[in-house]
Parts: sequence; C-alpha cells; structure tokens
Amino acid sequence: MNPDLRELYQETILDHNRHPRNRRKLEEADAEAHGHNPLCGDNVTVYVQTEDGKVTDISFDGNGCAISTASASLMTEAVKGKTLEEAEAIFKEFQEMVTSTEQEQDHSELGDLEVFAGVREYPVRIKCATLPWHTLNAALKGSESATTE
Amino acid sequence: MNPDLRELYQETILDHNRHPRNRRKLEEADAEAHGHNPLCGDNVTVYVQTEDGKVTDISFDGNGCAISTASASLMTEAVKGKTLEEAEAIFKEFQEMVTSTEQEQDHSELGDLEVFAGVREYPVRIKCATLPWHTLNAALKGSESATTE
Amino acid sequence: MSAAALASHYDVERIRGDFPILETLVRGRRLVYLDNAATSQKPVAVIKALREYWETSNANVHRGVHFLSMKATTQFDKARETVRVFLNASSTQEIIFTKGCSEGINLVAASLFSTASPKSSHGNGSLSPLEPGDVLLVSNMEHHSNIVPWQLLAARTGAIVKPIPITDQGEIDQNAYDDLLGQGRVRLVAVNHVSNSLGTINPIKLMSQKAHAIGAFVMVDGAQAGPHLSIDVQDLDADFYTLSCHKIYAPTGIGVLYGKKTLLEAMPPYQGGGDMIRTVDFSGTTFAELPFKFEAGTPNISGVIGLGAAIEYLASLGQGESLREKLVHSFAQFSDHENRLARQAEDQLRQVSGVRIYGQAKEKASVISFTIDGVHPHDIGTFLDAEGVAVRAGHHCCMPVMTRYGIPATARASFALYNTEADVEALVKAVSNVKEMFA
Amino acid sequence: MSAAALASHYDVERIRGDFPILETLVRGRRLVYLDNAATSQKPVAVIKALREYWETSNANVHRGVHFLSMKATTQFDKARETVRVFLNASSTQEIIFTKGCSEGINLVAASLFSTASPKSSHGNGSLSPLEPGDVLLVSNMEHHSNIVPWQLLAARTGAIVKPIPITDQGEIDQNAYDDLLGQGRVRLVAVNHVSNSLGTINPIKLMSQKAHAIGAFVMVDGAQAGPHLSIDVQDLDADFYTLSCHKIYAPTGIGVLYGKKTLLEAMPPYQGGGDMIRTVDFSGTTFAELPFKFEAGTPNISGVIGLGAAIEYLASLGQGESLREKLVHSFAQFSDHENRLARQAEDQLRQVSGVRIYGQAKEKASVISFTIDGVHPHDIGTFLDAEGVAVRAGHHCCMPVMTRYGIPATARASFALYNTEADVEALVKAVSNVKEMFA
Ligand SMILES: Cc1ncc(COP(=O)(O)O)c(C=O)c1O
Ligand SMILES: Cc1ncc(COP(=O)(O)O)c(C=O)c1O
Ligand code: FES
Ligand code: FES
Repeated sequence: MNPDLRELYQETILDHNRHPRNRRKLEEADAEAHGHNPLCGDNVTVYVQTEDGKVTDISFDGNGCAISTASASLMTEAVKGKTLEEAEAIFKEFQEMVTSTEQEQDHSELGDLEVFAGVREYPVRIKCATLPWHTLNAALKGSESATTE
Repeated sequence: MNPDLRELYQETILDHNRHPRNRRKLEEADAEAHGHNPLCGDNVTVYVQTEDGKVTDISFDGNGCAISTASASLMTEAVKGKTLEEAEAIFKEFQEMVTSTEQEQDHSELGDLEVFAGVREYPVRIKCATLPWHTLNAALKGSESATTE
Repeated sequence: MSAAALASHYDVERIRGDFPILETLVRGRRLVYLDNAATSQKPVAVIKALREYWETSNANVHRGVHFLSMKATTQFDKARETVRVFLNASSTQEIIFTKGCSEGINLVAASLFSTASPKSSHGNGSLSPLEPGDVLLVSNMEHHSNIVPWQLLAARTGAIVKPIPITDQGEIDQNAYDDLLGQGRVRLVAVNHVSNSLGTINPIKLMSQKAHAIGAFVMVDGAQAGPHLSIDVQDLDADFYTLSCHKIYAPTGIGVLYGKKTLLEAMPPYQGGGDMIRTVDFSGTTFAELPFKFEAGTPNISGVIGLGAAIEYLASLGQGESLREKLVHSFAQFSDHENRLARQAEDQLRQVSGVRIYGQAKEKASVISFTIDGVHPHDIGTFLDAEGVAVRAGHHCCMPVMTRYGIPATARASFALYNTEADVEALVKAVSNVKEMFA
Repeated sequence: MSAAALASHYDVERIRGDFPILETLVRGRRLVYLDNAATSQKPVAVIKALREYWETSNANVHRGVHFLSMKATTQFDKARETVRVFLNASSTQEIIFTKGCSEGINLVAASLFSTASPKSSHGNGSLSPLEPGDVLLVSNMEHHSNIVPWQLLAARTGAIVKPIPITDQGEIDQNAYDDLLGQGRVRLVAVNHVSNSLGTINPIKLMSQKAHAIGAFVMVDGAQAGPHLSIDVQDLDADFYTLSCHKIYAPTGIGVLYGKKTLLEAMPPYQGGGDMIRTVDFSGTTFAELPFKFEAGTPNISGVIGLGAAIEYLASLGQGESLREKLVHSFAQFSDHENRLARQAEDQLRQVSGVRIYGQAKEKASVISFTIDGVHPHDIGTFLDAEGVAVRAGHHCCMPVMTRYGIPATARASFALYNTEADVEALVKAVSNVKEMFA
C-alpha cells in the first residue's frame, strides 16, 4: 500500500469508516443541524442532547466520504460527556491541526482525533474532516445549517 | 521622408487630399449613397448623374482621411464619362489591386488609380481606399447606404 | 480508411512528446491524466504560439493603425477563420467568441427570445418573447451550464423547463422526446452533443429535425464533442452550437458560440461595450455587424490566437489537402484511438468486483463514469491520485444525472488523444486495489 | 518620499529588459509603444508564469481531488487574494473574475436592479427594480462600455440615461452633477476613475459621497486607473469597481469586478452554469456563496494566474513589508515617472504648430489626446507608425467625448511604466514632421 495514502487514511479512519459509531437519528435530541459540503455535495446531520452544559448524547447521520464519516464518528466519541466549552476547544484545536501549514505541531491532546493530521496535505479534503464539526458547532449555536464555505 | 510612407502616400494621393476634385454636393444627382467606415467612423456621400448608361457627372462629400479623400477624388475623375459597366470593371480591378496578397501584378490599366497599390501593406487602411467605391456601387445599385464591413 | 489502418498511423508516443506536462511526476509516480473531460492539457504548439504572440505581436486588435495592432489583428482574424473551418460553419460572421461554453449558452438565453418585434419568425422558430407556459425542453443529462440559464430565463418569463427523460442505458428517450414536442408550445430544445457524465453521443441531427418540425430552436452544448468528434454544424443543422475551448487543447477563458446567421442577425445585442457598436450617442446608439454585435469589450485576443494554434496543431496530426480535410482525418484517428482505450478500460473495470459503470449508450465517447460499492467516489479519486492516476470525482455538474441513477456522485475517467494503454492499465490496477483499503 | 527621490530609484532601463516585445523592430525602426491605454505589454514574469502553469500545473480548479487540480486550485485561490490586496478590498468574496472590464459593468447592469424582493434597501441605495423615469447618471466622458450597458438596461426598464456634462478642460462639471443628483429618482452614477480619452482623474470619493447621500449606487470603471494608480476601494467607497487586466500587464480575457459584499449578497446571480450553483434540480436550483455565485463556468484559470503574476511583478518593483505596501510604493513610482514623461510630451507637442491637446484636467494621468489641424488622426497614426511610434487614432470608444469637442477623432499617446524620454522625443519628432507631408 502506498505510504502517502497511509498518512491520510490511517487505520483508525478506515475502521471508523467501516464501522461508524453513533450513526443514527437521536430521537430525543434537543439540538440538531444539517451540514453541507458544497465541494462534493455531501450532507451530514448532527444530533445533540445536552444537560447542565454538557453533551450527554450525540449522533450523526448522512452520506459522505471515508474522511467525513470517520470524522463524524470520532467526533461523537470525542465530545460525548464533555462540557460545551470543552467541545468548542476541541473543535478549535482540530481545525487548527488540519488547516495549519506549519509542519511541526503537537496535537497529542486531541487523542484519536490526531489521525486526521494527514488531511493537511490534501487541501480539497480538509472540508471533509471539518464538515461534522462545523455542523456540531451550528447545532450548539442554535442554527439549523452549516456549510464548509 | 520615410520610404515606407512614400509607398503609401504617393504624391498623387497627397495632392488629391490637399485639393480634392469634385468635392461638392451635386444638386442634380439622380443617384446618391452614403458610405460609412465602421473601423474609424468616417463617412462619405457619393452623388452620380447618369444618362444613357453613362456617368455624366459625379461628386462626393464627407470627412475622411487622406487615403479615402484622395480615393474619392481620383474615383470621380476615373469614372466620369464611363459606362456603368466600365465603372464597375474599374471598381473590381481596383478592389483586386488593394486586397490581393500577390506581389507581382499589373494594374497599369487603372492609370492614376494605381497609386493606391501601396495600401495593400496596411490592412486597416484598405477600407479607406475602397469606401468611396463601395459607396458609388451602392448609389448605382440603387441602395442608400454602404459600409466597408 | 479502416480502423486498423487508422490506428497503425497513430503515433501516440510522438504525440505525447508534444505535451510537456505529461512528464510530471505525481509524488514520484508517472502522471496518468484521465481528467480530460474537465480540461485538456496544452501542446507545445499552443504554449509557444502564445509566448511568441506576447513577445512579438501583442496589441489590441481592430482599428489600430500601428504595426503591432495590425499584426495582432491579422492573427486574430485568421483564428476566427480557423474556427469556422473547425465547425464547418458557412461564414465567420457565425463565429462568436465568448469566455467559455457556459457564456455561449447564457448569451443565447439572454438574447434569443428578447427581440422587440414580438412576432418575428426566423428560420425554424419564432423569436417572439417567451410567454407564460411556453416550454423549454432540456435533456436530463445536461451539464448545469445547459440547465441553469434556461431555469433563470424561465423564472424571468414564466416559461417552463421540462426535462427530456433518459433511459437506464443513458440515452435520450426518443419516444418521450417525441411526446414532449407535442405537448404545449415548445420553443427550444437544449441538449449536449456528448454527455460529460455518461459519454453518450446524442443524435443531434435527428433531434434538430424533430424540433424544427414543430418550430422549436435547438441549442447544442458541444463542450464534450469538441475534443472527440469532427463537427459539421451545417450537417447537424442545430441553430446554436457552443464549444469549451480549454477542453480542445486551447487555453481557458475562451469559448465559441456558433449561431445561424439569419438568427444572429435578428437577435438583439447581448452586452454593451466597445467593439459591438457602430455609433454611440446619448440620444441613441446603433450596433455593429456580426459577429461584433455579440462581442462587447476587448476580446480574449491571446486566447483566440491560442485556440487557432490548437486547431492547427490538431490538423497537423491528420492528412488531407485542406484544413478541413486534415481535421476530419485527425478526429477519425482520435476517436478511434480514444474509444479503443475506453472500451478496453470498461471491459477490464467491469471485471473488478463492486464496480458499476454508468452510461452504456450504443454511441458513446471515451468517458467512463463508475462507482465502487461501498466506497465514496472522492475516496476513489484520492486513492487513484496516490497512484498518479488523475480522475474526477463528484457530480460532474450533472446533478440531475446523479438523481436519475440514485447516486450522489461517480468517479470519471476521460480520455484524450495522448492517452495510452499504459494509462488504461494504471487505471484498472489502481481501481482493483481500492476495495482492499476501504472495504 | 519626494518625487525626486522616487525618480532616482526608478531604473527604467532595467524594467524595459523585463518586456521582450520592446526589442521589436518596426520595419527596421525601434518600437516606441505609446498605445498602452489600449493594452499593455506583458513582462517575462507573466509569460513565464503561464508557461510554467501549462507545463506543470494545468488542470480544472475546485472540486478536483487529484494532484494537478489541487496545485491549480491553490495557485488560482492565491491569485484572488493577490487581487484583493491590489484593490484593498476587505474580502476575497468581493473579488469576482470576469472576462474583462466591460463584462463587469454588464454584470452589474444585469443583476443590480433585478432582485425579486421589490423594496430591499442595501447599503447606500435600493435594489428595487428600475421604474420608468428612474435616472441613471453617466458621465459624458465614459467609454462605451460604461454607457451602452446602461442604455440597454434603460431600454428594458424605461429608466432614463442622463449624461453628466464635462467642462472644456475635460473635467466632470461638479455643479451640474449636484444639480442632476437633485432631479428625479437617481438610482446609479456611472463614472470612470481615469478617462481613456482625456486622461482626467475623477474625484471618485467625493462623487460617491454625493451619490450615496441621495441613495444612488456608484459604478466605477477603473480600466485606466489600474495601470496608473494604487487603488483603495474601501477609501473610494464606490459600490462597484471594475478592472481591465490586459491593461495592467496581465493577459487578455480577464477582468475583475469588485462589489461591496452586502450588495453582492443581495443581488441575484448573473449567469447560469457550473460552479455558481449549490444544487441543481429540475424542481429548483440553489446558488453558491460569493464570489462563485457570479462566476458561471470554468473560470479563465490561466488568465487569473497570469494576473496574479502581473501584480506580483508590479509589487516586486516597489519597496515595503507587505504586498500592499510594495504596490503602493510601486504605483507612486509609476505615476511619478509616467506623468513626468507625459507632461514633458505635452509641453513639447504644444509647441508644434497646428497641434491641439484635448483634456487639460488638473488631475490627469499619462494619456494625451491630440489633433493636428488639417490632418486626419488616422493619417497621423500611420505616419507615426512608419517612424516606429505606436499611438491609437480614432474615437477611443468615447464617441460622446468626440461629439462634445466637435471632432471626429483624435490621436492618442498613452504611457506605461516602461516608457522613456527617448520615447517622448521620438513622438514629438514624428509629430513635428506630420504637417510637412499632409499640409
Ligand atoms: C475607460 C475604459 N473603460 C472600459 C474599457 C473596456 O475594457 P475591456 O475592453 O477590457 O472590456 C476600456 C478599455 O478599452 C477603457 O479604457
Ligand atoms: C457538457 C458540458 N457542458 C458545459 C460545460 C461548461 O463549459 P465551461 O466550463 O467551459 O463553460 C462543460 C465543462 O465542464 C461540459 O462538460
Ligand atoms: S467528499 Fe464529500 S465530505 Fe468528503
Ligand atoms: S481612417 Fe476613416 S476612412 Fe480612412
């Protein structure tokens, strides 16, 4: 297998793409938003349940590529149980990681999410990785839809 | 004086530009037409009087460059007294002379009109030379206006 | 000439030498460029013609009395004549330069039905303004460029855009087309000559005949025909035909709109500016003759000269007496070569488990849209790219086609005159490995 | 920096070395190119950037997942940012690529007053459709490109185009402008920043303020400002500003339209095609975000990259920390240099008997329109050409200016950053000899 590709499609990403976690409609969601990636036309919906400023449950639905599917899946795992501030901080750092042009960076506190660092080298795929996050952000901010534009 | 220019602006042309012959409105004209050169916006009007298939009198009016003014002036001299067929034949040969890309040509039968041969080298000025002729042609064909387009 | 004879004359390796970019290494791998339907690569002949133009002739055209301007004008006018021959139009007055294929269609949409004289009838249809309920038929396989301008026009006028259905194979359903022509006042039929998403070659001549029989105009989007077929607008008899020149080895920013002279003459001007006028006055303005009436502003002079150089390059690969003959021979070779590769690729891709090919028209150009079960087309695209194979992934600006087949997107491999069997092998090999990673 | 200090840094001979065409011999004579207002020559930096693009990066932009497409997209997007800095716009969303200056104006004419919501008011004016009797004020010194689109719009809507008079010196009559703003419902003011026929630099900031005060939009034609002035659209505060890029050392076929974001957002799309949509369906289509909403079809990718290279070249001739600072410094040098030459030429031409100069504005760029008594401007043009001096002769797409001064045409010498005192001398010498031949 091509090593460039391995950088992008880390095993964790492929695994979450094959077996997405929390991919379902959350009937009791108290917030949801619809995300659209105009570059490819893909869509994702993110459902969130919050209590006392914490994300108590989260899920997603929709069709996208391996990157966006895995990103959504890993996102749900990363923010479940986190406070809204913590979730936002993770989003910020995640975004920084995938868009920054600096090579040497430490994003180890992102944990599993660090597998998306390779996306940096594929400008057109960055939005695949950030789409679920923009959508979550929209849901938490009370707006109905998000795009990556 | 630049020899290239002398090729174009032959002494006869300069003379007819300075002192155009038959530049006036012909009150008794039985045909007239208005000519327009869209490349520069210049206009010429040609007046003709015919009898028994012959051009008995001809004049012109309007504003144009040295080439078009001289061409109009020399044209009036060339066709006065000629039959309509002869006039048309001269027009044809004149047009052939100024548009043909062949170098070696004999147009001596055009007489004075041969001074326009140099125009060939200046594609944008060819229409200056042919404008009065197109206009005469229009007048003789009974149409009111001509353009060099 | 037989197909075998054609092929034996076709020296693809020599031709590849004319396209410097084909030597590019993609992260260490040989570039396999199969995104030709998006845009084609440029031969040295074009790159050189442009450099020479800028270094020896650059000037604004028309009306300039100086040396450079006359030089530029001569080259510019010559290129228009070259394009005329390329399309076999009867006059250069029918050749309008635009910025691209899309602009050509928008030009027609803006001008065709907006004449002031309400009932004028020209050629095969009527130029009278669209009335609410008038029908514009648009094939279901059109590129957005041949859909949206008609939707915008319909929104302005109350006309209705109706899709002409396509079959499972990806051909226009001719029975449905016949029916639609009989329903309501059909004013225009919009159809592409070759589909960029399915590869289908549509029977333009037949469809024009049918449309003209009921008094409708025909707008043909020739963007994907330009690179593959020798086009004869007089034979096709469509009213309008557009080209996207960056797809026929010329630079971006230049397109061609062909229109029948009688129609173009009757149509009002499109946009205002320099060059398209005869006289301008605050009390009233008059317009220039064809084709200038439709060309406001300084044209894309270098683009047009590059286009002329591209067509001359294509002709230089063929044999014949005249430019037209050479082009016809060139295109016979190109489509023979390209189709052979494409059919070979299709046959082999079909063997790969999970691969589905969309578009199985009997008449088909060298465009292959495909999906792999369980793998998103963009992941296919990225995977292939890592192997040096450039394909396009997405809806290809044909969302209604995607909707028709119930898919969000496809991967698309599209061939050009410089592709080789090695390119086919690289494509098939890479596709065969995709599932391994994602499934 | 003082003018003297600026001039002493300006190495015109080195700069000339960057423009290969300047070595051309015109029938054996040195080329003296003074037709820069028609189009400028291209520096090696631009020619090279384009060759490199075609040889190493050529692909269609946006949505492409492969190597070349990503490379092309990166360069394309970077060029848009470079243009943003050139105009000092606040966002790249305000930078729309067109095929030329004329198209930018036609775009605004097509979209600005055609919103469906009839009474929406944005920024300084109202987008509501034009009503019969509404007034469009167009300065009397406009290029046809900034007249005819408004006439065509007026013809469609019943609005009235009124000229803003100009003085004998060739300045906009500000008193008359004030009066006109007070008469009728003025919806838009169309004015060029720099006149291509008279050289006048108009007080755009002041005219914008006055227009905005009564709720009218301002459309500025910046075609002739681009090559001479450093432009700051935020400071000028016009609503729309267009550039003709072939006049600022970039290729033909590319223009820029700047518009205020709030306005562009409220305006409906202009043309239909690929790239400008979000979703297309026969039951309804939705449109993309800015700037794509106004960019249908494949953009002129190489043209945009050439434009980026041209601006970077211009910046490389100036000093400063940021791209913007460099550009500001460059343009200070250019206009200092060009104006010095132009004023010198004017002074000397005035000495020649029979020469008349049109356009004597206090604020004037390096454009000189002149006539010679008794000699037709085209004959002047041909005469000068024989001496290697390229000027333009004609109405310069400004017939109303010609009408205003009662002349059919002028000869025009216009300067660029690479002109020299030797060019001025050649011009003056040739003009001095014209009468000898024709008088
Ligand atoms: C003042 C002015 N406006 C508009 C234009 C038109 O520009 P373009 O021909 O690039 O559309 C020009 C150039 O000819 C000009 O000088
Ligand atoms: C079938 C078809 N029509 C129209 C277009 C649009 O051409 P352009 O982008 O050059 O305007 C394309 C190219 O993308 C196409 O493939
Ligand atoms: S390709 Fe659509 S989200 Fe990745
Ligand atoms: S320039 Fe107008 S007729 Fe010669």
